Amino acid sequence: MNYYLWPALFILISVVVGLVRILRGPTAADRMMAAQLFGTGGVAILLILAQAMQMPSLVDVALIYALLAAITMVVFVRCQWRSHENTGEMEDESH
Amino acid sequence: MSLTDLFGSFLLLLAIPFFWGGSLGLLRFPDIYTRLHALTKADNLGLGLVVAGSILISKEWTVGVKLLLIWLAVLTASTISCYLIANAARKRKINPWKIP
Amino acid sequence: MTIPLLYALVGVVLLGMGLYSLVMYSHLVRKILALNVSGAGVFLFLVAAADRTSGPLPDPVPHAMVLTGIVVAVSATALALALACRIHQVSGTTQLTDNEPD
Amino acid sequence: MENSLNLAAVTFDGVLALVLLVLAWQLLRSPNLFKAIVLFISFGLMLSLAWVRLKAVDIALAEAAIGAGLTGALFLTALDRLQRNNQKAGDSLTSQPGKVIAGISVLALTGILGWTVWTLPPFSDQMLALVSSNMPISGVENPVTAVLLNFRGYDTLLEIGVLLLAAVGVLAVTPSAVMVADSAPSPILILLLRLLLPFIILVSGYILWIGKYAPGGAFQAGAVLAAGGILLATAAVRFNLSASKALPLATGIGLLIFLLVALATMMLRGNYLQYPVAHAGTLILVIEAAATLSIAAVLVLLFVGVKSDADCPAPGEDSKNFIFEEENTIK
Repeated sequence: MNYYLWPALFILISVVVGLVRILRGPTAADRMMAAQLFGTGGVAILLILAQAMQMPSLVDVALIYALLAAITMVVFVRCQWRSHENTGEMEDESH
Repeated sequence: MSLTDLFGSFLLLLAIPFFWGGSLGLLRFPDIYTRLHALTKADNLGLGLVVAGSILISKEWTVGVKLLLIWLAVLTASTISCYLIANAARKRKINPWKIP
Repeated sequence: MTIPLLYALVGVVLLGMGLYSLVMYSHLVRKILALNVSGAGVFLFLVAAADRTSGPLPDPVPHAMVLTGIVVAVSATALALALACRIHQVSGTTQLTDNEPD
Repeated sequence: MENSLNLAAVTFDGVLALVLLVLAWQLLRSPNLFKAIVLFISFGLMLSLAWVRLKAVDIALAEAAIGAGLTGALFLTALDRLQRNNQKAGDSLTSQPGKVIAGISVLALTGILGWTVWTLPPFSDQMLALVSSNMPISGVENPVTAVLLNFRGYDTLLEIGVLLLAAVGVLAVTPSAVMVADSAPSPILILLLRLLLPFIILVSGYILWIGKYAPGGAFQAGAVLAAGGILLATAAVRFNLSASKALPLATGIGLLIFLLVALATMMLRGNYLQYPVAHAGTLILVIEAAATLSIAAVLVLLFVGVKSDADCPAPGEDSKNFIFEEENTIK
C-alpha cells in the first residue's frame, strides 16, 4: 500500500514550493493565502496517507482540518487586516 | 490490485498537477487577485480528485460520505475566505494588476 | 537510522533552536513563539520514542502525556499572550530589556 | 518491490523532517512577526503530518483542532493588540559575547541530547504490555483514552484544573471579557457561520463519541467546539462573555463531574478514580462529555481574554451575549 505515498510526496513538495510565498509576502494576505494552500495540501496528504498507512481514522484528522480551515482566515480578515487601520507597513519587509 | 484501485490511483496522480498549478500560480502571478484564482484551483479540483480517488480506493460508504463532507467543507471555506480576502484587499485600495 | 530516530533528532534540534531564540530575542511574542517551538521539539521526541516498540503498535502512555501537553501548551500560550498584552498596555513596551527604564 | 516501497516512505519522512526544521528556523529568525506567525501556523500543520507518520493519530487530531482553530487566532489577535502603536520587532537582547556564549551553550546541549537520543537503549515494551493486558477492564477500546481517563485518570483530573487556572489567570490580567469588532459581518460571513457551525458541533460530538473505540476524545472534541466558539465570537459585532450565565457553569462542570466521580469511587470502592469495571465505559463517557464542555469554554474564554482590550467601550448593562448587527442599523 506504500506506493500511495508517492502522490502524497509530490503534493508535499508542491506545498513546500508555495512556502516561498509566505517568506516573500509582500502583503499579509499573500502569506495567509500560502498558509491556506498548506492547509488544503495537508488535507489531501492526510487522505492519501489514510490509504497508504491503512489508518481510516486519518480521515477524521482531515475532516477537522477541512472544517476549521476558514477560522484563521476569518480572524485574520476581521481582526488583523482591516481597511481603516493602517498599522504601518509591517507587511513590507526591509531586507 | 483491482480495477477500481487502479482508477483511484490514476485520479490521485491526476490531482498532483492541480496542486503544482496552485503553488506555481501563487508564486508567479503578479497580484493578490490573480493569486487567489490560482489558490482555488488546488482547493477545488486538486482536493476534489484526491477525494474521488480515495472514495474509489476505500470502498466503504461511511468513509465515502465523510470524504464528500471534507470536500464540501473545503469548498465552502475556500470560496468564502477567497471572497473575504478579495473584499478586504479592495477596501484597502489595493489595485488589480494591469498589463504594463 | 530508523524513522522514529530521525524524528527524535529533529525534536532535539527544534528544542535547541527554540531555546536559543528564547534567550536571544527580546520581543515577547518572539519569546512565546520560541517556547512553543521548543515545546513541539519535546513532544516530537516523546512521540518518536513511543514508536520504537518491537511490534506495530506504539506505546500509548507517551501519547496520552503529549495529548494533554498540547492542550496545556495552548492555554499557557494564551496566558502568556494576555500577559504580554497587559505589559504592553501598562508600560508601552513589548520588549524585555536588561536595563531599567528609569 | 520492497525496496521501492521503503524508498517512498523514507523520502517522505526525510522531506517532512527537513521542512519542519526549515520552517522552525525561518519563523524563529524572522523579525516580521506576522510572517513568523503564519510560518508557525504552517509549522503546526506539518507537525500533525509528523504525528501521523509516528502513528499518533490522537495527537494529530488534537494538533489539527488546535493548530487550525486556536493557535493562529490567538497569535493574530494578540499581535493586533500589540502593534497598535507600531514597534519594530527585530533586535536581539544580548551583546556579541552574550550571543556567542548562548550559541555555544545551546549547541552543546543539543549535541549532548542528540548523542543521548542516538545511543538510547532499545525500547522496552513493558508499558505497552501493561496497557494491552489491562484493556479489557478499562471500559474503552482506544488505549490512549484508557490511559487518559482510566489508568492515569488522576493526571487528567489535575490537568483540567490547570486549564481552569489558565482561564482565571487570563481573566485576572484582562480588563473585560467583551470583544468588539469595528464592522458588522458581511452576509457572506453569516452564511459561513450558518453552514459551518452546526457541522462543527456535530463533528465535535462525533469525535467525543468515537474516542471510546478509535482516536478521539474529550480534548480533541473540546478543541473543535472551541474553534466553533471562536468563529462565532469573531464574526459578532459584540461578544460579551461576562453577560453569560452558562459560561461559569460550563468552565467548571468538567472538573466538578470528574471530582464527583472520583469521590464517589473512593467512597464505594476505597480508591480514588477506581471505576467499577461494569460501568467504567459509561463513567468515562460522562466525564469526557463534561470535560469537552469545560475545555471548549475555557479555550473560548482564553481567546476572548486575549482579544478584548481596554479601548473598547465598557460592558454596559445589555444582557445579550452576542450581537451580529450594528445597533443603529436595526433602529
